[in-house]
Amino acid sequence: MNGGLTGMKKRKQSMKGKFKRKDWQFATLTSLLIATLVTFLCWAILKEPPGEDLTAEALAPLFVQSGVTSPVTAILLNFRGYDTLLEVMVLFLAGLGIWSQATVDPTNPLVFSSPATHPTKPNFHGPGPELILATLVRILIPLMVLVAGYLTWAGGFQAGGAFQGGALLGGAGILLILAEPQRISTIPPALIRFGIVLGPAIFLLVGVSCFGYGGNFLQYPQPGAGSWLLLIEFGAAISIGITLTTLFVGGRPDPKRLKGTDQP
Amino acid sequence: MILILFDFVLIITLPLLGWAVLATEDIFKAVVLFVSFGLLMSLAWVRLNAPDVALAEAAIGAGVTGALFLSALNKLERSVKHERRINRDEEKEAINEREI
Amino acid sequence: MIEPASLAPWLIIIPLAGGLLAFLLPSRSVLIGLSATVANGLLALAITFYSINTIPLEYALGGWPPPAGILLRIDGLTLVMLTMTAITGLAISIYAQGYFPARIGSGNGVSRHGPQQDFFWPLWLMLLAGLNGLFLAGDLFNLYVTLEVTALAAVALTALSGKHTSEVAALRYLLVSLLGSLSYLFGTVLLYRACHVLHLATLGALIVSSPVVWSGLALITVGLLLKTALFPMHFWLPPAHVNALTPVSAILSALVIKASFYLIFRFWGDVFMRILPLGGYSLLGGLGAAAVLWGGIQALRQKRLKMLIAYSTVAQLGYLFIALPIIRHDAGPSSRFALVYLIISHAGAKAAMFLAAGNVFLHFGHDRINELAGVKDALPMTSFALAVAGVSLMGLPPSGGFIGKWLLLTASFASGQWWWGIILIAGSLLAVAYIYRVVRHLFTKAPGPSSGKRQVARTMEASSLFLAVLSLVMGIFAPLVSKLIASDAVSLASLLAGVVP
Amino acid sequence: MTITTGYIISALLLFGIGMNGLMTCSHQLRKILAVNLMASGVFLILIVTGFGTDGSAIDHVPHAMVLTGIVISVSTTALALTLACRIQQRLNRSADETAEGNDDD
Repeated sequence: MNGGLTGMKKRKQSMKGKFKRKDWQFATLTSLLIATLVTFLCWAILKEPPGEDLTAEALAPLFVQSGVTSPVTAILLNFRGYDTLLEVMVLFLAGLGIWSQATVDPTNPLVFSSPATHPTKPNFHGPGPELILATLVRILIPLMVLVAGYLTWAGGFQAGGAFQGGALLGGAGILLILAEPQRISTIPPALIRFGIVLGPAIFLLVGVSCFGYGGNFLQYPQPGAGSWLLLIEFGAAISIGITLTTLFVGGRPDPKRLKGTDQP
Repeated sequence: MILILFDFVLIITLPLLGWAVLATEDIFKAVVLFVSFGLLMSLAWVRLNAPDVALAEAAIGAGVTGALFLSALNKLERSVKHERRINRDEEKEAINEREI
Repeated sequence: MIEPASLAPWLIIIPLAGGLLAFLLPSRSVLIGLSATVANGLLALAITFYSINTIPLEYALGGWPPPAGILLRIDGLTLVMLTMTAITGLAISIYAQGYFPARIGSGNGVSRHGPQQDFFWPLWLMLLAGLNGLFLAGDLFNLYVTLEVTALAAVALTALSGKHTSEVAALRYLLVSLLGSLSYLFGTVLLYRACHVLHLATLGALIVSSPVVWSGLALITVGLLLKTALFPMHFWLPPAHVNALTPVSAILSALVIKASFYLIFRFWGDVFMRILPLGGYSLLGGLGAAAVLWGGIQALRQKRLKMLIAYSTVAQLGYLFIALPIIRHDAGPSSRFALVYLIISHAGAKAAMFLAAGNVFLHFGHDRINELAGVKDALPMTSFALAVAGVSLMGLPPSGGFIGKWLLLTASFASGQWWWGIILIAGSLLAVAYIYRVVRHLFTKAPGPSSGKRQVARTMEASSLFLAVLSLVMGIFAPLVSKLIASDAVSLASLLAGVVP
Repeated sequence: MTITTGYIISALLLFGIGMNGLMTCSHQLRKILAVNLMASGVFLILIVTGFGTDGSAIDHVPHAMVLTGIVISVSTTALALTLACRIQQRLNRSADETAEGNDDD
């Protein structure tokens, strides 16, 4: 008890005089410094033309072997697939981090669950907007899911891919929650966990199964790399959609208010 | 010619909007401005021959990020019992831990 | 015979898979977490053992050689960092395995400890994956991604204790970290603009001085300095490290900080050494010297044990930066060897100190230095661990800290930079003073009967003692480490000569 | 050429505005907005780098890098927002109930 308080005091002491907000002198100084930095960078960048592009030339003949015709998808999922694997993990990590920080009331997921001293009202109250939203959602969501599927599939040969499709799925999920916030309480948390893990797990498993074909990690077997990529993309899109929705909700369902919990 | 004019408008508007996001008093307005900034940004990506990025920016950068901010704003408002004051920088006593 | 390079990706696969599984199955998270860290430890040792004669090694992910693909690169420094992370991480994991049940068992009606345990393991495994990935990365942009994995996991772990102070500290940590990583990314963009290459070794060979390259390197360095908490950018470190849960404090101080320093060392002591200006090295050394003095004085003034340890981290980081100008002027590998020794012995000693302080806190419910009397009787192993780790931090023989400081001191005088030597000595004296403050109270008799409220598990005491003793007897690994670092010097020489690998 | 220059200046301004906001704004949400602006500035320079001046040779690596960057940026934003909300909620609650069980470290 005392420890925490002393620590807080100490920290305030050590911060004193360094970052006081109302201090306009500090603000002016910062702005001036940043202006100088920007001007210098501007001069430095514009002074010389960009260097010779060796990478693009070296990459050009490799696209045929990548299994997809869209160059961005080829780089994203094949050449630099490892970056993308880690990026999917970053998104997973964000979901994980948020679940570890906060709990939300599953019957009203748009607020943090707090000690039930003052019960919170439902979010979008009033019959008017709710009805409109519900109708809109009924038409829009199937359409969005369809387009998300198309975008994910189309990533192989044109603009699009797992991230764009997944983001659209996430948008659909967010709309669903806005329209019917209570709906989330019917989804068991274990299922949400599974949905979040699915995409990263598929990506990792595909990467590992490449060892079975005698390749390196993430070295998709040569004829048919495209289908492996498609598998990864669909898994990733589903998980990205679910994770983005979870990020929007902003916390794990509070087990105290959840009937039939499977988790502490 | 029209396209170059379009580029020109984008080049001017992007930093101005960015500045407005940080200078607007009302945080709700700032978030709305940020979403429109994201949409303009995705136009810039289209102009710079990056359709993939444009799609991602429109969906993630403007759409989902905007939704995240609005949801956070909703929670902040709620946590001060439906008072909207928190949106303004002046009432910064509410958020007192504000050193970077 | 196993191809040693083919083991490298498993260092990333295992913790990632463990993290996913531990999240999926919260009820099994402890088991999954422990097995993954044990497997990671064995793997790191196996790679070191198999590849010691064949480094540097490269592994093309996806089978694509650069510039298309991404390489994992293993050299002596990588091996040392990987092994250090694996062993320290394993000891901290064993500690955590006892720590969370002790808190849950203490049961004062607070229900948050259960979820804390369930989320600690996946977050820690993801952090481990990020760290391993960062040490192995041979690609400028891949480094950015691993930096973000590390930062996000570290921030979430910092906030895990659920206290207001730790949440505030975590948010500040996140914002500082974002400023750092965006600065790093901007620098990467500028370097890519100049050379159109992301592969580090190629970049190091191709790069020529120009304003863009200079700005890029400066942005990268400043970003990493922010993340490493070099004085005067250390302001976020003490609150974040102190308010976190004990295993998390140990992880942050011993490992996470080292990751961004490793990158600075990689860039300033290796990849870009050819074109970086001498003045830059002196500047970094000067900031390091300021950190040593400032951190030491602040540590002297603290009333709480954890605060003292956190400021000691600020000071000890200073030594690492002082080593950079000495390395720049030193022809032989001995000063590099000294720096690596300082890194690993600090990791062991600092983790041991945080774990021991956590034991004290758990048992007595406070960590006020003036009231530490009687700890010796209640927690003999813990107080011994504190004392032993203190010896290593002070730099007394035969500790790892002594070897590092001694070699650095000799190198600084040999290369005519005696002033760094003076700072080293001054810093050590400060360390003696602040460690003595703790030890003096530690070994006095308790005035009354013991006021301890909770039992501390034997494994928790043992793991802190293990790390402390490890940092003390680190001298026995000297031949191994020196062999690893010496083989780096060979590849460095060819890089400095400007040979494209 | 001129258009590229324009976009570069625009990107640098965005980076500077964002950094300035991060340093000087007091509201946590605005700081997070500022980080997003900074990121947009960096992405813009990166894309311009891959944009061939003559429009012929387009390097797609920056596109992939920016896509990665956007996803990372939304992840960090989400975590930061949750932390900011938690902090605010705690402050309000502690105004009601003065002390909450600060049981140990």
